Amino acid sequence: MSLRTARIVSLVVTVVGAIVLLQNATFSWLGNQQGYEPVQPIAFSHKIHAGDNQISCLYCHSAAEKSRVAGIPAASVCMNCHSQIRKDSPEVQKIAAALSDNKPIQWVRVHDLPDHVAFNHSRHVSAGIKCQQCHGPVETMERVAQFDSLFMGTCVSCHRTHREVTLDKTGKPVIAKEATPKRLMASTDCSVCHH
Amino acid sequence: MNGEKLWKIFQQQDADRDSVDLVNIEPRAAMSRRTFIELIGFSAAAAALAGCRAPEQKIIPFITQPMAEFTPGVGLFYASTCGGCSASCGALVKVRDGRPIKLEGNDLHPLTGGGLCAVAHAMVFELYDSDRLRQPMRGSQAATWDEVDAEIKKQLDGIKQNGGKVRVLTSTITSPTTLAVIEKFLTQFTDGKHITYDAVSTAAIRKAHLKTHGREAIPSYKFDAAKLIVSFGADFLGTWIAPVEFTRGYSQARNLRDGRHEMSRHIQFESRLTLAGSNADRRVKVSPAEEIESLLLLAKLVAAKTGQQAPAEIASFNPTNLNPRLQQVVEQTANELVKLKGASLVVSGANDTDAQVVVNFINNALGNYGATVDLNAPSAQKQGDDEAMAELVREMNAGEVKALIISGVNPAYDHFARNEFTSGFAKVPLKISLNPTRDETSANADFICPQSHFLESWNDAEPRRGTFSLSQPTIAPLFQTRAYQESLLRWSGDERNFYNVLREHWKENIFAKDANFDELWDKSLESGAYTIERTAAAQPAFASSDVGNAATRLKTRAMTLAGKLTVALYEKILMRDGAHANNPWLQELPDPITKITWDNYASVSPALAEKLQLEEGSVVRVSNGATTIELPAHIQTGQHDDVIAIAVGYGRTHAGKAGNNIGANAYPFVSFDNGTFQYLANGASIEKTGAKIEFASTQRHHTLDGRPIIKEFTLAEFISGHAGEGERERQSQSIWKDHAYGEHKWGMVVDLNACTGCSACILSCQAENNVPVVGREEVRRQREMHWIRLDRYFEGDGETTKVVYQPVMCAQCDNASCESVCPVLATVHSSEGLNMQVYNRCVGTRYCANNCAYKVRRFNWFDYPHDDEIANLALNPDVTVRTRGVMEKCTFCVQRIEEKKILARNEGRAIRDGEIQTACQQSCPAQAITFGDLVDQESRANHLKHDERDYILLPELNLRPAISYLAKVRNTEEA
Amino acid sequence: MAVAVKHTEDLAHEATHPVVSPLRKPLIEGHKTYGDVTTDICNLLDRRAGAGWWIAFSVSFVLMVAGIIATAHTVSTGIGTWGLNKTVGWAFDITNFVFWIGIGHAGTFISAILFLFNQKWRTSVNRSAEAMTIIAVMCAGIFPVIHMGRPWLFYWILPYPNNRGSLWVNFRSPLVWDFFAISTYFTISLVFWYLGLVPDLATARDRTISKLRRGFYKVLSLGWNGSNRTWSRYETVYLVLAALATPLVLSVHSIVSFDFATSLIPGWHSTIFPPYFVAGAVFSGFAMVMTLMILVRKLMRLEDYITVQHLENMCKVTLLTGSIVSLAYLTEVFIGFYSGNPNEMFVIVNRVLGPYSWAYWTMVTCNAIVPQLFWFKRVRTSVPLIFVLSILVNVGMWFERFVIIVTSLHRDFLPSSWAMYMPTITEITIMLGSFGLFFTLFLLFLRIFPVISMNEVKGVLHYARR
Amino acid sequence: MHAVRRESINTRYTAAFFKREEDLLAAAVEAREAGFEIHDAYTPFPVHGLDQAVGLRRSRLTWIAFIAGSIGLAFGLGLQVYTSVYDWPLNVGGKPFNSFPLFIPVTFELMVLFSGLIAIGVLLIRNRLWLFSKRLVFDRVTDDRFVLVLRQSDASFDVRRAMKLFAKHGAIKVIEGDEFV
Repeated sequence: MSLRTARIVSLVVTVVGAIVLLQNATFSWLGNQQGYEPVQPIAFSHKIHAGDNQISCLYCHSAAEKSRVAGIPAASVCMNCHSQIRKDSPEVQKIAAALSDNKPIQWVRVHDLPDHVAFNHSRHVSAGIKCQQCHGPVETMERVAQFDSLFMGTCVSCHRTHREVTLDKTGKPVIAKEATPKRLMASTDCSVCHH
Repeated sequence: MNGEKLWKIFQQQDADRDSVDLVNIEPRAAMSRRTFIELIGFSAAAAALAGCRAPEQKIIPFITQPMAEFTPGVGLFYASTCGGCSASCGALVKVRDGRPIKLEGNDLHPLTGGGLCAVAHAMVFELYDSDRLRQPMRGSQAATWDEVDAEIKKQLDGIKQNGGKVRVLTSTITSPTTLAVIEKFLTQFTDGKHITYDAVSTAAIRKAHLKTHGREAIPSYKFDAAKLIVSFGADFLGTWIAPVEFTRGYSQARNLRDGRHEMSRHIQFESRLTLAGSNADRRVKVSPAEEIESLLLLAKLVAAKTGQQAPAEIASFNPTNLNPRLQQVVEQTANELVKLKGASLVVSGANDTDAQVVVNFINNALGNYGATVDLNAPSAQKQGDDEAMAELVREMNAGEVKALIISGVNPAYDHFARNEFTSGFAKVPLKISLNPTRDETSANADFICPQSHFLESWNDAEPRRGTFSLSQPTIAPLFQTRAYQESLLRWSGDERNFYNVLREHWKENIFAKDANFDELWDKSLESGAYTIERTAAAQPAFASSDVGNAATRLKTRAMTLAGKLTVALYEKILMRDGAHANNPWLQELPDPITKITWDNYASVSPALAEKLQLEEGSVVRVSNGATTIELPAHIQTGQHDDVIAIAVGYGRTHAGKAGNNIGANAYPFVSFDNGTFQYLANGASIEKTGAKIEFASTQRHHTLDGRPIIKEFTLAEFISGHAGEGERERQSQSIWKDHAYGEHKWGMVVDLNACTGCSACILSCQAENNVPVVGREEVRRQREMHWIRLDRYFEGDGETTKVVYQPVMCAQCDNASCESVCPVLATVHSSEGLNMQVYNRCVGTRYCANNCAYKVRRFNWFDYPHDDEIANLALNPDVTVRTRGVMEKCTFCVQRIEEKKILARNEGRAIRDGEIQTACQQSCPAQAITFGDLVDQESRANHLKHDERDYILLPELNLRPAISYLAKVRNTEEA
Repeated sequence: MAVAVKHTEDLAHEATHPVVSPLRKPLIEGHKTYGDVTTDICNLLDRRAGAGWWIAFSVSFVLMVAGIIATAHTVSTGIGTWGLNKTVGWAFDITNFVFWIGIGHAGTFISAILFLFNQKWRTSVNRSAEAMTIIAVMCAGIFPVIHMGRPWLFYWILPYPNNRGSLWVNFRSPLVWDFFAISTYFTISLVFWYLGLVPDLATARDRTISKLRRGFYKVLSLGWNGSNRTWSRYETVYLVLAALATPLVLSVHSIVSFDFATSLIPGWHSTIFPPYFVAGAVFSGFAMVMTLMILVRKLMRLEDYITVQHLENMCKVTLLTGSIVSLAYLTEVFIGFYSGNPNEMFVIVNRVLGPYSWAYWTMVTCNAIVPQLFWFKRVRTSVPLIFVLSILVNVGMWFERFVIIVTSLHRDFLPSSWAMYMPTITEITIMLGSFGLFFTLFLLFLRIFPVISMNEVKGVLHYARR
Repeated sequence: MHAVRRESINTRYTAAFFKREEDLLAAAVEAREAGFEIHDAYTPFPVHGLDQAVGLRRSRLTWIAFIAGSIGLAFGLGLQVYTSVYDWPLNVGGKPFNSFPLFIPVTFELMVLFSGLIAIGVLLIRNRLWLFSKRLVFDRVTDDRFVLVLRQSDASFDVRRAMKLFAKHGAIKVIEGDEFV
């Protein structure tokens, strides 16, 4: 075939390919906060707490079991340990200060779903979904960054597969081969999240 | 947002360029795979976008973890008492993240059960009313509590030394502790007196019982025990004394669900169409004069038929204004009453001692005392003493009153002689207002010590003797306000806070001495109520001495009224006495009878309108010589030609931004006569001004035009099983296989026989679902947003107007016509039979609304204001606030469904029947609404779906709605 | 025969083409030669616009701008700026939409259907009729977008892969059908029109004196050189397109009618809508073509090309379609009662006697009674009369859509939610604006493109002459 | 013009101008009978019978349009069934996931769209019609002249015979040249 035809064909292939490959990118870049990693008022390291010291997520984010929100621990909760441990660390000092002069710590929100999305932590936690599936390997993060795009597609794909979700050693979610018992069946009704 | 720290890393790499931001807007994953095509494609747009990235959000946790039961994001319910009016109904306050967002009925409350009225639901909005005073005021200057306390104490001490009258003027107070506090406060002074003033008073009942039974009290009326109710213009379902309590009893006695085949009978003699009258089995349209004469005639006949000896004035009474038909009606009524001796109830709405005396006579003759009328458990819900008020005004004008403290009253607006009051008020050297806002009266006070909202403060109530309820603060005061009891305590030199006073009072006076206080206290707090079991006592003896004179006076009164135009003043179900005029939820709630919002009006009968060539909305000048006001006319079928009905509670000037200058103030028509306020102004004249306005009404067509929308039977037909006849089209044919429903299939049944049209459901829904208020202009354009519509249809001619109510909300049709036309799948069906509306997907073609047979969909024509930061605190965080251009509608309170589903799943159990209650169902005083799971064969809803009265709206369309109705039954034949 | 001849070398030509047909009159008057046709049409492009054109243009332009402002107001403030309410969710917006779509149909009818039926007279009018179609569809297309509550999200009715997992569109919704139907209709009409234009653009290219125009036509004429190979493929494709456009034009208005027919609203839910709407569309379309053609032949002095005979033919079509529409009205009323369905009956009564009866009777007068005048040849051949009547017909057809939409919606099943609708200034301005847009674009077309399909006219120049 | 490009440079063409389509037709017919190789004819409008006269095969574009239409049909139906039955089935108004009758309109429209656009696309490509094409156009051939072009295929081409033939049919002008570019 002539050079011109070749050019046409190749161009078509490239464009179509690009659209298919980058589908997500093509239609999703607006307002995507994936990778958002704001500097926090206190250099709190999840790596040290959840990673090295193996503190359970739910110790601080205790509401996650009972409520739609996971909750940010009150300064007093931090002091449960830090009244003994590393009292002198400047970062811990900040907390102590906050407690003493009764000024709440203003954390910068990392994971922020739109107001028209009602995500319920308690349901997912008690269904056995690992925090890491959406939040990523937080226990390895010095400063928390948004791991997933948290687009509707993410939720839906998981709700569709109705499967037990486990994490491999790198913290990547793995969807089990066989379907799990009913208690883990998830609904894809719009009203489950949008009301 | 300030990008500095956020994008630091990249700024180090290269100085400027929007592409820097682009890198971060792009998903990580995509970046690696980005090709050059994509880059050129997006960098331009990204440049534009750099500006509109999601703004930085802060999370502010608690300093110290609050009490154990608190979890962010989880709603908690606290038992409390509604402070909306003096009825003091039991309520549950839903608190979310530390702020009360909704009032619900407290089903543990002995009087009101789970019921609440419309006003109660609007109270949450009042808590967040930004027109409330934010701190105490000295005149019009802001002050601190210490300052005002100091000055007030100083002046009071002065009065203590020099003596002089100190008056505390309050609305009805049902709180025993508060009364004690006021008592304590007044004992400091040589001449201290507490005066209770109700703008809309029922003092006559108390005075009448003082005359006939020697007890100045309002008895408790047992509408649930009465088999036959005869009411002379008493709107006991709408506004009279304790509507919620009465509605509950009324509907219990008329409940035909679950195989019951008997219901009480209700006969109403009235001149204007009241809510109670609209529900009557037999409604007799009478003029005020005829009303009085029918009452007298009834007394005569009842006495005769019961052999009760009656004073000559009654025994010899011959009606002069009653036409034969009416006489016959009264005769029949008398027969029915006598047949049901001891199980009947006669009430009158007139605030006229004589009328009430005669009513007592009849009830006594019928032996209803002890059965349906109980003086041993009197109601404390209306304590207004009209004479005392009149005396106070006199004292003030005479300059005798040294100090006046007002709380919860606004006489400068709602006293019939407000000029007299204000002139006297001006003469009082120390004027203290404890009202929450700078209203008409407070505006002229020396000090305003704003009281906290009842949701911010401790209190108790004893609406009926022996029945106590507590109310507890559900949020710390938003502003620098203080419970008015505390103010009084301070000024009595008592530094305790009211909470302790309350506990001590209960310890001393209410709980049994030997009881374990804390245990009882906690139990009462939890349930919200505490009752003292009374040993049955005999009713006080009846003394007929005054009946004769009463009858004579009534006759002459009837004469004066006869054939003349009379202005009949009344309270609207929503606006009541006008205290809550600044509440837009109430202003926009359509009146159940007229369906008009944001206005009061002069209701005239069609005949009168024709005579004066009035059209709906043409402005008229109503006058009785002394008073003249201009109002638009509303043509009301079922109203007597001699009557012009005008609602009080409008024409406020100092209510606030929502309530000012809406309608006209009708209180000046009130008169003080024979020891009570009279709400009938006779010798009225009415003339057309030529002007004309358009009402903001939500229903413009008032008849059924023979359409089979409402099914209605007589009790006889129902008993003989006619209700079951006719269609069962819901099992109609389908050309394709229906979708199977899984775990649940939500459905609802509305009992039209129970629904009284009180409209509480509309506001409950509004509060629960963040339904916006759109304002008078938009309602005029027929754009109100309420998710529940209370359709009201008139049947029959003007003589025997019958009224039916039908709550219509989204029916969640299985074959929803709205779904198939939505281009973007913004409304589709859930696996649980819900018709889901996804606001964030909606593009607003309005096709669904056009294609909805029930017209229950509502469109956001504009961005409705949410700029009042304080008012926004009333929003329910579980429900999306809809933006401009999207469709919305009833969701069966899907947020509640999801909440309970999640709860049940987390607890690894099935959802219990009745566990999920929709907002409208929860607080329906008549329990007309039942919601449940139709998959569950045992569920109550399923059970009712098989009731013989069950029918669906527009079955011919095969929409398969999940809502069905239970036909209305009228107990027409004489018992 | 002795005729005034322009080129001497054409003498012989004339001589060999005497008028021989005793029955048929020539389609083109004035004994034109090929050269004359070229000259007449191409000179129109180079000549400066006359006063008439400028007046017409400025009026329509002002209207258009007003419409744009009103639209901006709507989009920025909300649909609340219109007179709609909880019961009447559509009114002027969809009325205008259906009206303009309807207008468009005449163009396709003339260019495609008459082509298939080998109606030679179409050649003088099809070019501008097709242009009208395209412009009308543009006007129509605006309304479904701006009537949305959130028009900036209109692209959500496109099925494209997205990150909502992918959430597609509801192919059961007539609005989605509309989108596909109208975009297809627009595309096909456009290419059809353009294809017909190419040879004439080539002619213009070779004739025009202005450099700018030559460059413009050179690009658009795609290097057309009249080669016979091209011609033969060209004609094949032209035929194919005509064959496609014919069912297309029928489908488009049928689908538009589905917006109503597939719903359950009494007065909408009706099976006669598709043919009823198509007939109505052609009816209004031809009326509009006549209005325009009368203007064009005056403005552009094309009496020789667009003859009274053309107008008369169109009058006949109008008469036919008008009668079909009237039949539809009768059927509607009949079925309303024959159905025995109380709601249907009520809608009919409410239309005829209800609060909007004035609209109904305007419609009946203009659509059922007025066109009957075309039975008389005197009317059919009097240009001023045709002009007035054709405008009346369009007024009527606009009201037809208004009646169907509003009178059905404002009183449906439950009397409690019955309501009245009255348009706001904003809505009226937007409607006038759409007319402004229509005429602005059409007038521009007259100045930029050969108004008459020269190559086709040349093809039929000797009709009834040989 | 690709015909030209494919020929060796020294191929020459003879173009005769006529005033009337009948003359062109007659000339073309006779030229073919006389064994001349007709390169192409150029006319201001499609002249009926010219295809046969110059011996042109019937165009296959109708078939292309048909195939394109079928593709459109398949695509339309496929898209709708895939999205509403397989990818994300949703209960819309109680209708079955595969609401085939409701898929017909879109299917039809896509069929027409594909058919039409592809047919035109092919036409433009086959005829090398594109925006910036620079091709010779005979004088007045888009106006009122009809041109017949013969290819001087080999040395045996007799110019004198051709001229005579043209003259006989009233040609008003004859030009000759190599690839006329």
